[in-house]
Amino acid sequence: MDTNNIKELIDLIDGTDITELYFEKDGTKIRIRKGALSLPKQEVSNATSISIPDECEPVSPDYHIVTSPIVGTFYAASAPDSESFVKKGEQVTKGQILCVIEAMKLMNEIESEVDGIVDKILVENGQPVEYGEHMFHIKLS
Amino acid sequence: MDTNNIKELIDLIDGTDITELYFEKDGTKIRIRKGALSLPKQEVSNATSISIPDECEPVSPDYHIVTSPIVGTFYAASAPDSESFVKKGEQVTKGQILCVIEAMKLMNEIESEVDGIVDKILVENGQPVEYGEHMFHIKLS
Amino acid sequence: MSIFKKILIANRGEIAVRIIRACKELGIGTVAVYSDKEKDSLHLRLADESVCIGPANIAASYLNIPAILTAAELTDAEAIHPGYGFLAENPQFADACAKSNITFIGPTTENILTGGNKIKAKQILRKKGVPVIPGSDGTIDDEKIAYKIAKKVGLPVIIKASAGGGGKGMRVVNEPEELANAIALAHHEAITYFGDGSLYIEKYLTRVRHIEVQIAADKSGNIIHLGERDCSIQRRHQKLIEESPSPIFTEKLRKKIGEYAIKAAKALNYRNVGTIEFILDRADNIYFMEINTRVQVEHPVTEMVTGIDIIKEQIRLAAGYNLSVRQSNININGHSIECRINAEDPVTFVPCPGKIESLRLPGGFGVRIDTAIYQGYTISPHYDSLIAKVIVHGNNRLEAIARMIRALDEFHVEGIKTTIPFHKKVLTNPSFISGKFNTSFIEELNAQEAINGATNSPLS
Amino acid sequence: MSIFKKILIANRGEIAVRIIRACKELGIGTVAVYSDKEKDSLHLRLADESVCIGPANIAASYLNIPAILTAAELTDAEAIHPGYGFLAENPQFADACAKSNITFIGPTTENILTGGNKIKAKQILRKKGVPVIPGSDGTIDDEKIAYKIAKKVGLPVIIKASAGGGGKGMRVVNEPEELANAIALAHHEAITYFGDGSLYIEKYLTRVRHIEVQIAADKSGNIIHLGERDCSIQRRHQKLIEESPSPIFTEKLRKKIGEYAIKAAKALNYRNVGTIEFILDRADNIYFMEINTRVQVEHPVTEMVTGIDIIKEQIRLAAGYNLSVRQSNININGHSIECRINAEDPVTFVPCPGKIESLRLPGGFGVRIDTAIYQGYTISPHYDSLIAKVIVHGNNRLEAIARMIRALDEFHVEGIKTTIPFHKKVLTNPSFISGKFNTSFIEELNAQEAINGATNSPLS
Repeated sequence: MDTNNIKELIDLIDGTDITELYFEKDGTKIRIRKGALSLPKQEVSNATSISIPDECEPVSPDYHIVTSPIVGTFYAASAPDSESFVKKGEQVTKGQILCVIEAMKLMNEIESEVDGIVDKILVENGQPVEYGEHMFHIKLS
Repeated sequence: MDTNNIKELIDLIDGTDITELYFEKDGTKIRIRKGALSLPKQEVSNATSISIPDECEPVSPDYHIVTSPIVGTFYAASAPDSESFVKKGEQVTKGQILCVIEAMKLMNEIESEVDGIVDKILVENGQPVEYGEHMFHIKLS
Repeated sequence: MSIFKKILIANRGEIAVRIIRACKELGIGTVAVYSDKEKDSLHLRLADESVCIGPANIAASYLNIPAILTAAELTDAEAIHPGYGFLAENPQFADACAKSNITFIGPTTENILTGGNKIKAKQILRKKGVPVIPGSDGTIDDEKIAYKIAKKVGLPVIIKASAGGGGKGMRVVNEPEELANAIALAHHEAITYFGDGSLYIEKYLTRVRHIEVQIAADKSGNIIHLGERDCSIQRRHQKLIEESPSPIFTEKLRKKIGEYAIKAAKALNYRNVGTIEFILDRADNIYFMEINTRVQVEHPVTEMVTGIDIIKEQIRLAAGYNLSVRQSNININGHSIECRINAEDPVTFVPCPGKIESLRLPGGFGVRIDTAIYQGYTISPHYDSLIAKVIVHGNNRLEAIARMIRALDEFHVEGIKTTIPFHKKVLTNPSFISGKFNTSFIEELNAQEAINGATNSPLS
Repeated sequence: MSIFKKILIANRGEIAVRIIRACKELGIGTVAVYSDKEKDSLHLRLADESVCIGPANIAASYLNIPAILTAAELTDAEAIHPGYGFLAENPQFADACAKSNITFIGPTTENILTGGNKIKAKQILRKKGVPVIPGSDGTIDDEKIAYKIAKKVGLPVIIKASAGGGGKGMRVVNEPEELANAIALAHHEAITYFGDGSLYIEKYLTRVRHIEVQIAADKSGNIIHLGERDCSIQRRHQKLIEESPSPIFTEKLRKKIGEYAIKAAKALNYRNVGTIEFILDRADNIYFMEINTRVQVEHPVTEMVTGIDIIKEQIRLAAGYNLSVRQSNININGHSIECRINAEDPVTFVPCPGKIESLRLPGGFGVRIDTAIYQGYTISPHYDSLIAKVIVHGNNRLEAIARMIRALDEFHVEGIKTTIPFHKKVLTNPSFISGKFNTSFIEELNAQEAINGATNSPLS
């Protein structure tokens, strides 16, 4: 029995409603299962994807997510009439200030840990941020 | 046995409501299962066998199960010193008395609904039986 | 005399669980009975033993007297608690228990018979000086008498079946010309549903309050009452929210209704626990309505304000003990409210059985849950749609209302629809909060919503 | 003066849920805080708003004062309830709240400082005539003084850290020659754990009862006590079962300990709710032990017998209201017991976090559950192992015990080990039932079982 035989077997059960096939011969054992594993508390469904928790959004490895290290208020600029530290599409370098988070009247400067391009700014100026809240997506360069 | 034989088997059960087929010959073993299986309160596991509820014991279609139609006390014989109505291995015919169930001082004779051989007696003389409790397995003849 | 060693509970759902709990606390063994599709029911899991008594069809299981008595005999149960519904008010069952030397946990067969014959009960109590609703003193044998009575008491009147209950065999008459037809229809229904066509006629009192009094009586003739319950929040004669004490009761009114209840129990030579139902009209007149010869769904609100475990007391009384408390020791502490949570659509009230996919019950101070559901349980379409009773206690009525709202906010259930949103709507209604409402409350609330437009309703 | 519009709850688990419930019933908005691995926690789901304040490490989240104050400011919370543990008895936190114009729901910073300095508290109360455990009147600055005191009060003695708690920095001395070494060790531990090496010495009282008194005080100087709690069932200084009233208390003893508690609160100029802990020796002598300047885990047993919602009262007091009840209106009704159910092995007490695969909580009359768990929830190894408090109320102690046993029988949990079997063993023990036990009960029970052989134990 080789992979061709296995392919044959797969073709064979594909399209039928067979969910499992087990075959053993001369020390060769084959088990083929199909479809839906039912997850607890759910009706039988075709869904087989892993549920993704809120905190890990699907960002590709080429991106770096900047999260808030503290609870506070997000400021995009150093003063109300100043320009933003960074803008969307802008190139940033490691150590460059991205924003300020105010907590307990203290201004905490948040620096970039990577070199890259600001792909998304997820928080608006003056908005409160929680610990771990996503603030920037930076496309690694 | 080769994949052609297996194809034959699959064609055979596909479209029927058979959910499992197991075949063993000369060291060749084949198991085919069909249909989605949901397992309550269990993590996703490799187990795909169907859990069998208590009330439906695995009796092949060749067998008939005699259940108690009422709550009462099971008597295998008509009187303490009499012989049992039926014994294991005995041939019974439709309408033949298998046992008596006493409820409210009334003796309810339980007749066989089939012709066959008494394969198992699941209740002992004088034992209480619930509604639906399995009392006899009769091998159809 | 000693308490029972083992009791069979001839019921299911929350009341079976309630009774098993009382038995366990008294050190009494318990036998659950169930139908063959109920292997997952909670009452089986909590009882010491269980017996399958028949198929899901209730006539063949929970109403199957021989099967239940046989189960009791096979398990050596000394007594049977019938709960409410099913065989609880069936005199044949009480009699059959006695013949099998099994104690029926409830009143005497005579009490059940009188309770079931509403004409007789009214006649007895009227003679003893308990005010009854004006109407016929007995069955209405001919139409002319009905006309005479209707004229005397004034329209509207209601035609009722003597053996009736649950809204069947009842007809309201607003105009004299409707009377003949109403009698004919009610007679037909009464025969169909109860096998007894006897009818009586009463003045139809609307916008009244439904007030009932919990009583308990021992074999030595001691009778106590445990205060009133206000059950005026009803939908089509089905109670939805009950409370104790009544928000509009004065001490004077409480004393008066309590005296009537005790007088009624005495007149009927009542034993064990029961409930005397009254109507309170807008002029604070009290009228006897009927007697319920069983424990009631809403008994917990009385337990919460008196501290008395009515089921334990009921079991002790059935075992021959005298009452454990005297009237003078009964105090009403704070306020209690019960919401009956049904597996029903909160707008249409259509039953909605199914699997409970997710469940978090309310808890914390002053919250009591009586239920037989759990996460993963499938509610059967074969039985009543009551899935849980949420009962709260507070130092006063406003605290109890706030507590009930927070408890219902916490009650998380997925997989079925429930009446929880409906209850929240009632609890936050100004008329409900003020305590000034009557038996037409729900009807008028729904009518008001229909006028406001269904789309504005938070429930639609 | 008005009640707060919004409160931030700087805690998690059952106490956060408890506080949210009280807020909801008072119409107060709630802000939950949580660490980043707690998205499924019940307190988030029940609160109106929630803020993630840091990672699972408690120093960076639940002990993170700037993060918590910032969360309060961002959500416009007017007050913070610290619950118990975490920042509840941290004077810096109480101060920081005041500086941020946020009300700290608890006593004054001065009260917290005195409560944390056990030597100072003892000195103050001794002067005011509250009996304290015989021992040093202040820190033991040299070994010779320790010898003198040990000789005077008699061995055994206990060396304690002034800033101590939780069994740390404590050493029992049975023989004079052990004293020097014990002082050195305790000093080292006190510096390590509390950053303060101050020690004091006390007579070590064994086979005593741990009795505490709940107090409440308003800004106008009114002080009440809500009776005693008996917390003698402890394992390694951790309370496992608490009850109110104490099974061995007479009215006379209750009056006496209540007077001491009020005297103590007055001497300390106490505000808000708190607990005065006492030791009752075998001759019924009462000694002050320490003051807890927060709400306690076992507060529900007092709520059950007095009907007073301690958390609501605490919030009202913090908002500037006077006490809602007078001493003369406080009655102790019936008996209440609390069992702390931990996610631990019932024999070894090793914590056992994990996913709750299946859960059915107890319910019915007289049963209260304070918990933050639900079916499907995963208990985190980062926090306390307390998963639920089962609290019962009965008309008397025996009814309460029977009710607790039936409640624990009903408590069904799969996926984790719990201490439920251990509690059942205690509740059915004749010494426990008789009420005649002391703080050595669990130790002696375990020793007895070791003698009987572990294989005979129903728990092994």
